[in-house]
Parts: sequence; C-alpha cells; structure tokens
Amino acid sequence: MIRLLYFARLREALGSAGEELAVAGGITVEALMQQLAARGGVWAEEFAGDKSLRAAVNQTLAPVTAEIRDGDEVAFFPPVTGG
Amino acid sequence: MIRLLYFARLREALGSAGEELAVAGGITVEALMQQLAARGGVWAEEFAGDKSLRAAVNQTLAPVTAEIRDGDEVAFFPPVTGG
Amino acid sequence: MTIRVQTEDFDAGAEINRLRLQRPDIGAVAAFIGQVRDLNQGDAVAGMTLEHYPGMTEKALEAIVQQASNRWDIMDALVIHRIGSLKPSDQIVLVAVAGAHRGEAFHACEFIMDYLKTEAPFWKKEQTTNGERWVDARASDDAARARWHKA
Amino acid sequence: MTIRVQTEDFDAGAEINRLRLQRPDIGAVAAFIGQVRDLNQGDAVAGMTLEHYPGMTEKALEAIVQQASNRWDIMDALVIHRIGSLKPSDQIVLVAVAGAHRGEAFHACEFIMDYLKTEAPFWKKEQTTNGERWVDARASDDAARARWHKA
Repeated sequence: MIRLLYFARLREALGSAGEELAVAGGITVEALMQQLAARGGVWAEEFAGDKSLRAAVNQTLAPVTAEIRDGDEVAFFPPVTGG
Repeated sequence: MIRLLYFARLREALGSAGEELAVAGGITVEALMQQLAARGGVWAEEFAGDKSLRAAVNQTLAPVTAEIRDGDEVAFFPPVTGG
Repeated sequence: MTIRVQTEDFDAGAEINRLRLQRPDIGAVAAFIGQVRDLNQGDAVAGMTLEHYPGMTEKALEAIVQQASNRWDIMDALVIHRIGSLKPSDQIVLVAVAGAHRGEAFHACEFIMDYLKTEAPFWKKEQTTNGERWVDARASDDAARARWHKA
Repeated sequence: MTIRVQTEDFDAGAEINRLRLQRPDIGAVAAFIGQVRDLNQGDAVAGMTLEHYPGMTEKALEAIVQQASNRWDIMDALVIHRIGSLKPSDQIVLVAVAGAHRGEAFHACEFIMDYLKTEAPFWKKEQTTNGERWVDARASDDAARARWHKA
C-alpha cells in the first residue's frame, strides 16, 4: 500500500485529498500516473492531459522516472505558487 | 574666494577642517591640489603624494579636470567607508 | 537556521533583530518580505488562501536554506511563511540572512526566495471580483531560479 | 523617497512596515541592515565613529536612489544612515526598497548599497585594541559597484 496525496487545484478537480492504494512493487511515478489516468473522467483529464503536474515521493520532489516502494507517500500537485 | 573642506583622515593629517581661499578664476581641481601641495610639509605629503584623494565641487564628486569658480565649495577627502 | 510555517502574522522587525543580535561578528542582514497585492493579472484581489503540504514544506525550505549555506559564507538564515487566509498588504513570507559582509547575505537571500518560489509546496488561491481562482506559476520565477545554475 | 542621516538609532521593523503599507499594490520589500562588527581585519573593535559631509551626504544618497528608480520599476525606497559613535551590533544603515515584484526590489536595494559604499561621503574610524584607525576602503566595494556598469 502507498499513501497518495493531491493538493490545490488538483485536489479540487479530483474531489479528493488523497487515498491509500495498492500498487505493484517498483512501479515508477509515470506508471502510477498512467494507472490513475486509466480511471477515466477527471482522472484521465488530470493525469493523462498536459497539466504539468509535479510529483513528490516521501516529501521530496521526484522525477517521473522515480520508483515507488511499498509504504511510500506519493503526492501530486500543480506547480507551486508560494512566496 | 572658495570654501575648502577637508574630511576624515585628511582633516586630521592637515590639522584643519577647512579654510577660505582666494584662487585664480577657472583653476582646475588638479591645479588647486598642486597649489596646496606647494605649501610643503603635510600639505605636500597629502596633495602631491599617492593618497588617492577624492574631490567634490559644490557637494558633487568631481574629476581632477573639473574647473572651480569663485564662490564654489571644494572638498577633499579619502575614499569613503560608510554603510 | 530557523524555518517556520504558520497561520499567524509575524513581526519582521523583531525577527530581524533576533537574527542580527545573535553574534557580534555579523555585519550584514539582507531581508525580503513578500506581501499580498490588491491586484494580480489586472484583477482586483480581495484576499487569498495559502495551502501547503505539511511536512514536505518544512523539508523543502530546510533543504533550500542548506543549499544557500553551502554556497555562500553566511552565519544564519530565517524563513517564515504564512498559510491560511490573507488580505491585501498582509505579510506572506520573510526571508532574512545574516553574514559578515553584504554580498553573501544578499545573494543567499535572493537564492532562497527564488528556490522557495519554485520548489516549496505552497499554493495560492485568490478571491477576485471574477470569483476564486488558483494562481498560475509564473515563467519568470523559473527563469529567476535558472540564473543560479549558471553562476 | 526617504533619506535620513541621523545620530539616533532607528526601528528597522517600523520603517519597513511604513514603507510596505503605503500602497496595496506593493508585493515585495527588499531590505538591508548594516551593523558594526566586533572584528575587522583581525582586530577586536570596541566601537567606531562615523564622520560625514553634511549636505553632500544627503545629495549623494538622493542621487543614488534616483538612479536606482530610473533603472528599475520600484515603488519607493528608504535610506537611513547613522553618524557619530557606535558600538558592536549597533545598526549603521538601513536600505529598503518596495516594488510590485521581488527581482526589481532586490536589485535596486543591492545597487543602492553598492553605490552608497563607494559614493556617499561617510568615513569610519575604529577604536581597536591597537588604538584608533581610519577604516580603509575595500577593493571589493569598488568591484561590487563596477558590476552594475556591465548589466
């Protein structure tokens, strides 16, 4: 199981702040995004579209090639706009 | 007559904060420095030596080629060290 | 290093004083305050809500300040960032950096702000006369950050 | 534009607040505080005296801030510089610049400090364990100023 988190515009679009999900071991961020997009509807729009989403694995920015392991915390969000 | 001012290390070296001086019309800053150096002693040391003095004419930094007119305020001082 | 993410406002003057009075060999403090503008992209802004990613925010800010400390000879640095509901002229962020001389303090302070703007997980949602909207990331912020790779 | 040369200390936080709260379209304030270090060129410094050229100082600072205003899109700027007797950790100078966005505010603030350091008629005399001495101008200050010609 991994812990998934969604923030800001993405959270509102999906109508979800996060979930627990069972994933295959060694799956990449990119493969996880494809898996989420396969749910269709807003999930396809957000995860397959050109939304320039950012990902963090265990609270550190991660490239789409990063591998995810059981127990990881994976977050998706739009480009940040603080400061 | 011009008003001459000396600041900081220069003021202490000359033992003077300034003076009134009659100068020839159209004299340059450089010529004035030579005139002051001709007094000899500390004046020669300060105005003829390699002391990297700065000059201001009427409270604006001026090059040694600047011309001085009757009634001007002319200041000499070492490189500034504020801030 | 001090990193704080908080709902409450902060007293920038008191924070800067605390930073600068820590060590008598500090000669320079560079500081930045970001505040809510009443206008963005041509629309009047009545207020905004700042969302963040608890846990990651602090980690990201610490990593940014650490990078600045590795790169410049600074003595201490402070980052305070607010979250929650803010109105125009409210303070959003304070970054302050202390060092022996001004060049290092200035550069580290600007570096921290440029990285905070592009890597720290905060998101602004504005209330405008045309309704609510998420603020878009600015290309100029990516460009500002990219400068530091060349130097 | 506010320029003040004074013997008294200043409240940097209050000054920055006054600057930033003037206009609700201000989004960024960059500030710099210079303070007396207890160490210079390897010697313990017990205090210093700051001499200036009354009249020219204000004119020079106004000209420097005006140059910064012409060069960057800033909304207001403040310079306070102290004169007289100061001790370690005492504030010497505050420069604060307000603008819509941070890049312009940062650059104008650093520009003002670099020019102040090389063009404003202030001179420091330090009291050290080896007696009194006039502080020498630093070549690095000339270099810092020269950067702005290239840009």
